[in-house]
Amino acid sequence: MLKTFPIGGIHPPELKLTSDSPIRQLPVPQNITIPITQHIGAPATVMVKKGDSIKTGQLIASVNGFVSSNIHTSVSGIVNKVDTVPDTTGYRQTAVFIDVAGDEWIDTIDRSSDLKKECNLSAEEITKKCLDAGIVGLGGATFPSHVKLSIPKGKKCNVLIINGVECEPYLTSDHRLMLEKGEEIMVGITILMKALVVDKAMIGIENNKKDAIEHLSKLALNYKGITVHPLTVKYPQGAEKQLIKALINREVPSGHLPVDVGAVVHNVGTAFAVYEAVQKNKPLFERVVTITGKSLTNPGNYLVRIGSPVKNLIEAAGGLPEDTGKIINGGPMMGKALNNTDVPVVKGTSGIVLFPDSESKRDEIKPCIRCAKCISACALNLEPHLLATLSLKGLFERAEQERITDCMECGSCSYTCPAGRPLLDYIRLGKSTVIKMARQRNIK
Amino acid sequence: MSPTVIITIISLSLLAIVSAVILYFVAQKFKIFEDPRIDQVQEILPAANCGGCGFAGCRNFAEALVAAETFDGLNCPVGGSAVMQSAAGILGKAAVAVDPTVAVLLCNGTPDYRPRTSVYDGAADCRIQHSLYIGETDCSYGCLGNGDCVKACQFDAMYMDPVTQLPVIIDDKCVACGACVKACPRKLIELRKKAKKDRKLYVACSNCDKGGPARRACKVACIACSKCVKACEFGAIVIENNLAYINAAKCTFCRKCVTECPTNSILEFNFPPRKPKVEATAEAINN
Amino acid sequence: MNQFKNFTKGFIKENPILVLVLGTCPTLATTSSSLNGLGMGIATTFVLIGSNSVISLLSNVIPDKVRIPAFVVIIASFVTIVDLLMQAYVPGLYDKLGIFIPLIVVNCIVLGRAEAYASKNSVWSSFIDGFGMGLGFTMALGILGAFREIVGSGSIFGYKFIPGDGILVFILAPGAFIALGYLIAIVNKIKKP
Amino acid sequence: MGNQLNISPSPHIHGKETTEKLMYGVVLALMPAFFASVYFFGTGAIIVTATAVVSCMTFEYLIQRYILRKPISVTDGSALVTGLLLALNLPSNIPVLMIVIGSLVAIGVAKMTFGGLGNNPFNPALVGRVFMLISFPVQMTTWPVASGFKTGYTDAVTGATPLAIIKEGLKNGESLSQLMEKIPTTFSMIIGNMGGSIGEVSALALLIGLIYLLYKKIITWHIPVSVIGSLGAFTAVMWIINPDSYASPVFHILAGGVLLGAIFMATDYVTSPMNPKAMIIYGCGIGILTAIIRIWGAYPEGVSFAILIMNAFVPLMNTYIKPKRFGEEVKHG
Repeated sequence: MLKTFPIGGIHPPELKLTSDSPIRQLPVPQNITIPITQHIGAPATVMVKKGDSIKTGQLIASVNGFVSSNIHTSVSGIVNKVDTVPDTTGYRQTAVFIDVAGDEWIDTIDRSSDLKKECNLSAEEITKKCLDAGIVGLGGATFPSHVKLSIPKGKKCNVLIINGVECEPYLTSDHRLMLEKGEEIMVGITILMKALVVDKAMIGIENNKKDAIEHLSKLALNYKGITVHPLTVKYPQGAEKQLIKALINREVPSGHLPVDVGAVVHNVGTAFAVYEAVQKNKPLFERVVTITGKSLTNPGNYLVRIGSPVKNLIEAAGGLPEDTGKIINGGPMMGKALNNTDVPVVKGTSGIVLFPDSESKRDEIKPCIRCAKCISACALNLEPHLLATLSLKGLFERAEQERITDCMECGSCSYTCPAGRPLLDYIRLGKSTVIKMARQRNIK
Repeated sequence: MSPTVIITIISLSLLAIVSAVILYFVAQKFKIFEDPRIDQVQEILPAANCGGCGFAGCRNFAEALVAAETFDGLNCPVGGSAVMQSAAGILGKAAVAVDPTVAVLLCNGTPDYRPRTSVYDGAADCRIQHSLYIGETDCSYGCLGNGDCVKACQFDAMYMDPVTQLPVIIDDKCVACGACVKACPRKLIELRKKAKKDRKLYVACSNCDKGGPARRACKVACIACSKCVKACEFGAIVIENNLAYINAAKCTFCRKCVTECPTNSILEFNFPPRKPKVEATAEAINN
Repeated sequence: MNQFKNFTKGFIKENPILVLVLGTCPTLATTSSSLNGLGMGIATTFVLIGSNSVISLLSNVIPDKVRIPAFVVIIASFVTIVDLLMQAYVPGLYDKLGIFIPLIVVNCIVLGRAEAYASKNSVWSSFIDGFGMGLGFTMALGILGAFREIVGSGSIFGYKFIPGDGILVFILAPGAFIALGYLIAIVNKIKKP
Repeated sequence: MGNQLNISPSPHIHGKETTEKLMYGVVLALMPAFFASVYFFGTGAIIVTATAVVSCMTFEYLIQRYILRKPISVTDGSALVTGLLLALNLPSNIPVLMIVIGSLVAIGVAKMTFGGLGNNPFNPALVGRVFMLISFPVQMTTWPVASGFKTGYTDAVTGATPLAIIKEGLKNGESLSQLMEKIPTTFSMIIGNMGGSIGEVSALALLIGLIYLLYKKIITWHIPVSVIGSLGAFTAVMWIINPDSYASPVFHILAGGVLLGAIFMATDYVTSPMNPKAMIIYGCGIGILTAIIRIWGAYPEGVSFAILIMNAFVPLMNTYIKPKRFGEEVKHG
């Protein structure tokens, strides 16, 4: 019996078109734009100015507060300007524009491909390295990893959970990473275990990636404390709280962090980035991105320098198909639709999914028939239909009582609604309003 | 008289006395004093319960009026000065004159001026679209056109124009309650002082981007070129955050800024048509 | 106010049953046939006229604090008159209406008009108001009763014109609710198109 | 770029389920019961069903088109389901005009008055059925006897339903063991060879429908199981106390509209609670009310009333009975 989380969940079509295509390097583009907010938390402070010449891996923006992250350049060249650029939402935010010249890396980076297993650093040193390297959660949430590694006083973590679930349809970047960089991930996990002072790590992988499960299980035999756990295929298993429930059957109380039940979750991508940062001194400036879509001629997984425009990625995958109706940054369940292809790839970009026009329009909205399918789909056992109605009618106090803030916006309710109602749209609206209200209350 | 009648009279009288005593004590015990003027004031309020005064409803506003020392900061935008005067009469306080205002839309981005660059397909709600992305055009400040303001208007004073895809405010019906101002996630609606003959003159743009991006996104965007500031003899125009703003208190409706604006982002309403002759002379002088 | 308007307002614009929705208990209970409905309506009209006139006559004499008990006493007198009169002259109808005749005392229409209108207006206006309201009430009850009788038992004023049983439920209380609901809906539609 | 991209909030994919598919799924699940009724009651069943379905859909169209002036959604299948369920709850020889009146009440009064699909507090088909039961008590309670396929309509041989036989018999002081000889055997009750409404007789056909609904995930098990379970448990207790005056639970479950009600009427989306806990309470309420009406009430049959009464409590249940949220209780372990 495979493990999974007990409540809710849906089974969207998997459509992992690119699970067999090996990771390729995307050529370094001519111009690159690196936004200074690529993570949750305060924007980094820009450290360079126009005309500075920089080398690949050099720090260009540094942390600004505890929950923040360093940003490094992914190319070498000259800073063209520091200006605003439309981000994935179209709103302008500060970014560093770089004219690329060559590809000269800073000296401290170990560019060899040898596996380096030993790590003699202390927990604090590892955390410091993660902070310096600007590592954030690469599953998509982009929460700065050093914050997760710093366990608050009085709390104890006893298990590290590694998220190799990749429950979003289409995306395969973690899958490929697990297959090709398994050893490195394992070393990364031991480093993370050391940093958290735990002796147990569990890797959760959905059962649709049998080769990755097999590969990592074999490798895990050589590493003490690491176990691989196949999981039933079910969305949203990649969500932190659901994964913890599935693997160790602990329920993170609402409004609390996983560490409150003694668990810390990291993505496999993060584990790999930690390996590179700690063992090879390489800051996080490139990541694996899946570029996929039914009409693309050459979908695949690419190692992309942060800041490369999305259009380069699409070019590499065979060019923008004629019938493209929607370009999604991330997976189809939680990703954001892009309104142009000039936006840069950032640390949180796990994939770019192209939808043909015929699949990109929503269905007509019909009246709710109270079928309760949204309730049975909700992995948090909320009542999406009620939350959506409450925020549509502006009854935010009531929505707060119904725990609208627990919603993790996984989209299962909208996906499953037979009447095609935009439940999540309204829940998101209500959630942000309620959070705003709560913040104002706290100020008072 | 028959004994039945006598017994009836006696028992009913006793009953009446007992009830009277009970009623007396109940009335003493549960007496609630409420200023009778609250009712009187509430009577004259418009009973729209729109919240334009900043209170939850007309009753609350009436309570506030009765409790207030002076009428400073208290105004019923729906009833206007007439209502405030009579409320002042009831309470024996002096009414503070508040200029009547009317809502104006600070965006003129019709599809002609502001080309669409994407198609929004989510729930028809400005707040949702605003939090999702910049909207169907490249202007991240302009009207999204889903009509949250129209939905918020209780007085049927707004409607969506299907051609311009912008809300239209019907001045005669607008009571300046401010519901639309609160509803707009992009703060595109302003309550401006009502002028004589319902004249209106304002910068119909809210784009705070620099000139270049603003102009690229929308042909009638304010590009903060300062021409209007120079043209204005009364110092009524200031530029802040890459955006010109006409101070209604200082504006004399001379309309010089309108002709000066290179992007036609200053709009005028309810003015008599310009005399072509004057324009011709002006041009002649310029030439 | 124009007395004609005052008189006709009870028909549609302020119809006590269909717009103000007052006195629904006797309405639902007594309209199982058109005759019952009309009888009840006329009885209530009589009480309304009488109580409205007397209350407006005495409105200056009655102290404000005890006005409700005073109104009830006046209304009760008229109801007793009606009660006795009907018992004497239309015993058949009286038996059918039963408890609902004495219950006119607590009918909200009567007290409502006394409180809202008669205590503030002249005797003549109150008389007109009571008459108009009463007629409106009678009309609504008559229509409701006629509808329920036609559909429920296939007859009108006791004259059977459709053989066999009707839709029985309209004679029963649920049918009264359904019919009243739709009647109110129609009046709302007429009032504001 | 030439073409404009579509933008919408996530999720960007949508499941295959639609309102229509769910409704037609219910229709498909009702087909075995319909065919069984055609087999047992002949053309009568076809005429009743056709009349109810056509008039329900026509009324829905007319009301949407001319009174509500809303977009017309007759094709979404909800009126079809209402018509079909109404028909399956009627005897096979009822006059056509009465079916039309029942359909008007079901669609016009019980559904459209409240705002159409999704807003009606009571199950439309049941409102129509109960309306007819109260209005035309004679026609609604003369049940043709099931006797293989026949072509006659109004001249069918009529007889009482098993429940009515028991009710009458007990009233007349006969003992239950005597009465049991008059009613059909358990086997013929499962097959459907007995008097009753056209859709309620064949337990087998209804169970096939249930399996289909559960397989297609159109409904969950909670309501049918709790209705049947609580009815069975309640009547079992009574039966054990006094087998001479209370019929066995198996008889109660198979007789009358329990299965039809539990599988198709009580599970109607719009009028049933939305979370499993409330569903079970709702189902038990229906089961126990049915038993109470049958044993002590005036009507031999009680499922329709029980469902309608519980329908009235659904908004209350939806408000006060909440599913246990994820992470509601602090657990360590």
